[in-house]
Amino acid sequence: MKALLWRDLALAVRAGGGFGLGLAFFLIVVVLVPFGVGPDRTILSAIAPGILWVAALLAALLSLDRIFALDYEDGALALLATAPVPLEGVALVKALAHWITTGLPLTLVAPLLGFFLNMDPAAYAYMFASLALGTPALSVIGSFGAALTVGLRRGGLLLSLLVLPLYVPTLIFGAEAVRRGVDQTGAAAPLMLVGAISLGCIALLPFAAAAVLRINLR
Amino acid sequence: MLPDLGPRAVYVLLSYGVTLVLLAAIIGLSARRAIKVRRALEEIENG
Amino acid sequence: MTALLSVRDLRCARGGVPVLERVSFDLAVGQALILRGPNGVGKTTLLRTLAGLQPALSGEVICAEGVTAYASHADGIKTALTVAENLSFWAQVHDRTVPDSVYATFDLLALRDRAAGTLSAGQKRRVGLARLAVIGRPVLFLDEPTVSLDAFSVAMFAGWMRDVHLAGGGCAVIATHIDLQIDAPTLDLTPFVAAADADGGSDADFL
Amino acid sequence: MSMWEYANPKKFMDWTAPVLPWAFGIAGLLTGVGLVWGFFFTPEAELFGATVKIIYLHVPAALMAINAWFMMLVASLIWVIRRHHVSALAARAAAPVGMVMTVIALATGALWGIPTWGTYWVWDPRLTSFMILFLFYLGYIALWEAIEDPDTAADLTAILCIVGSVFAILSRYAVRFWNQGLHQGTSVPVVTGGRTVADVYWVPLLMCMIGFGVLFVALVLLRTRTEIRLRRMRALTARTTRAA
Repeated sequence: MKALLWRDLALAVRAGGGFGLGLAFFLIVVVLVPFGVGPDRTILSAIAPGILWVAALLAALLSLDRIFALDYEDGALALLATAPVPLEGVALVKALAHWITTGLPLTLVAPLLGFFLNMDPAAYAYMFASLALGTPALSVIGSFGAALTVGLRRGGLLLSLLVLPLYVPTLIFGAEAVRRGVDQTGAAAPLMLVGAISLGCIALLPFAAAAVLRINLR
Repeated sequence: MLPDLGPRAVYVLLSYGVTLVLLAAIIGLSARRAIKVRRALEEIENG
Repeated sequence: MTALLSVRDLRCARGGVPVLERVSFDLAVGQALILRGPNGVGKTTLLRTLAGLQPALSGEVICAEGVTAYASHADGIKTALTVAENLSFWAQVHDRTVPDSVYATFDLLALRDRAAGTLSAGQKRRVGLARLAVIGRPVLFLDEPTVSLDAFSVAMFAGWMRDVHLAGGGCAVIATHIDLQIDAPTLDLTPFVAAADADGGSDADFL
Repeated sequence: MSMWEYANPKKFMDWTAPVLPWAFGIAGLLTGVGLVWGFFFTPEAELFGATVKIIYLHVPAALMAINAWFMMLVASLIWVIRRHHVSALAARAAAPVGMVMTVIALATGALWGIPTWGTYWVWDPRLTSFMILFLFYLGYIALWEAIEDPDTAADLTAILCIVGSVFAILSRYAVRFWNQGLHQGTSVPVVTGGRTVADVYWVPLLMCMIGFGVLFVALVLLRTRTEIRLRRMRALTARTTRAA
């Protein structure tokens, strides 16, 4: 399993691996928002947590269909399925690799980008905390969606349609945690809920993803 | 004969209108599709 | 000599339709079986069913746990990684190490640190076959292993199969069109093709 | 002959053939009478005026939108466990009907909201959860359409439905957490069973609810029969091409 993680991380960093892709997309979306919404600082700081969360969601979504599709096309997935490695483990490692290459960098960069959106300084800590707790769920749910659409030709579009509704609870609790953190109305509850969803997903979704992979490899 | 619906009549009528149109659409499409498929199947069976 | 692999009255399907039925054979240690038959007769379907990638409709595949490996011409070699990295990855997945002799056997010494993407089709295929040697699985299911290989490489693969794999107590079911000069029984699948109206596939419920 | 025998496609086609016209008939009768009665013969409520008449559409549609997804969940579980083709095809058949019910619930909910809450679209938790449910339906139907092999499609959509249901419930509570909401108390609280609707409105509402229910069943039976015929055509053509 470690071998698979190292291989995926190496592949992501190598040429064409698309390591910086999610991050660049996240930066662009956040920088674009003021052009759309207007430079008024009060509005921007009010919507900053939401924008950062939605941008993080979309950035995570962007790199999802690469998780299994590449290995499916060159046969590596079929070989892994017949190797002495549990497919559930493969799904979890793939989600972990996606989180390390996309979720983690987003969590680190997001508070900095809050600066562009005149985000309330008090929100930085909560932004970091909510993303740190929420991005794992994005990766695991995303790996389930990627497994569902692995065999399809135009899977990317369908992947977003399937995965975005599943992201709603994480998005709501995540953004809500930041808002409540800023106006001190108890951010503990939403933060715990975001963490709970992530833990639940990490525990259960790899089994669903593995089952789906087995069906797609038939 | 129409009951006096008061100032909000438009919303009530609109709701009934939209609902009936949507229901008619789903029923109509399902029925048309059912007939088309039945005919195609008969064609294949004794084709 | 107990059979390493025995198949009893296997029936397998492709896309909900039975393709092969009544397939039975045994493979003892050191034996290979060459599958013959026109394209589409079901060689790949049979191999994938034997490897456990898809469930059989009926019949049994009796084989020890964790001894089988499947390989098709899609050999799972990552173009961004070097040959050495590819082979060591598959070795670690099977928690083994890459013996140096493999590079010599498959004439990959010169290509060891080249990115797989820069290799020719034939060279890439040799890396795929080297992968088989690295994972050290006794029971192999090979689907057209020698496609896009030149005569020299085919002889090299046949040599490895005969002298290392089979001699070392392994067995293999190989679907191929060319003669591998291995004295192995061949099994023509044509007589086992399922009848047109054979039921058992999921379509049967609708017919 | 166990109950599961009825799930055999041929037997399903046999016993649903006579049932279908009756189902549509009863559905039409019940819904028709319920709506006419509710529309023409119930007094205006003091607080809401005429808009109270919208409940005859909104409540049944909302109820069916949720029950449709629940029925698809049960059908998916049956397919995953017992591999009955009819249940998988019934789930596929029910999705568009459920989606239409969701759209009706959304539209009537919004139209109810405009005069009552004085704004065009209010992010009320109940209405928003129907928006999310609509997205789930959309994804489910899209996945069915995207996959060639019927068995693979049935398996994948079944798993999506099961996983989706968990997230739908999660979203339901997340939305309530996110905005306390202006929605009326539930007209027919499933848990307590007590009625917050005055008697004079109750009977037509009940008729509409049952009418919508029977209409849903009728539509699902009709569409499932079509799916079975499509699958049979595919099997027949596959057999003839294979025999050739």
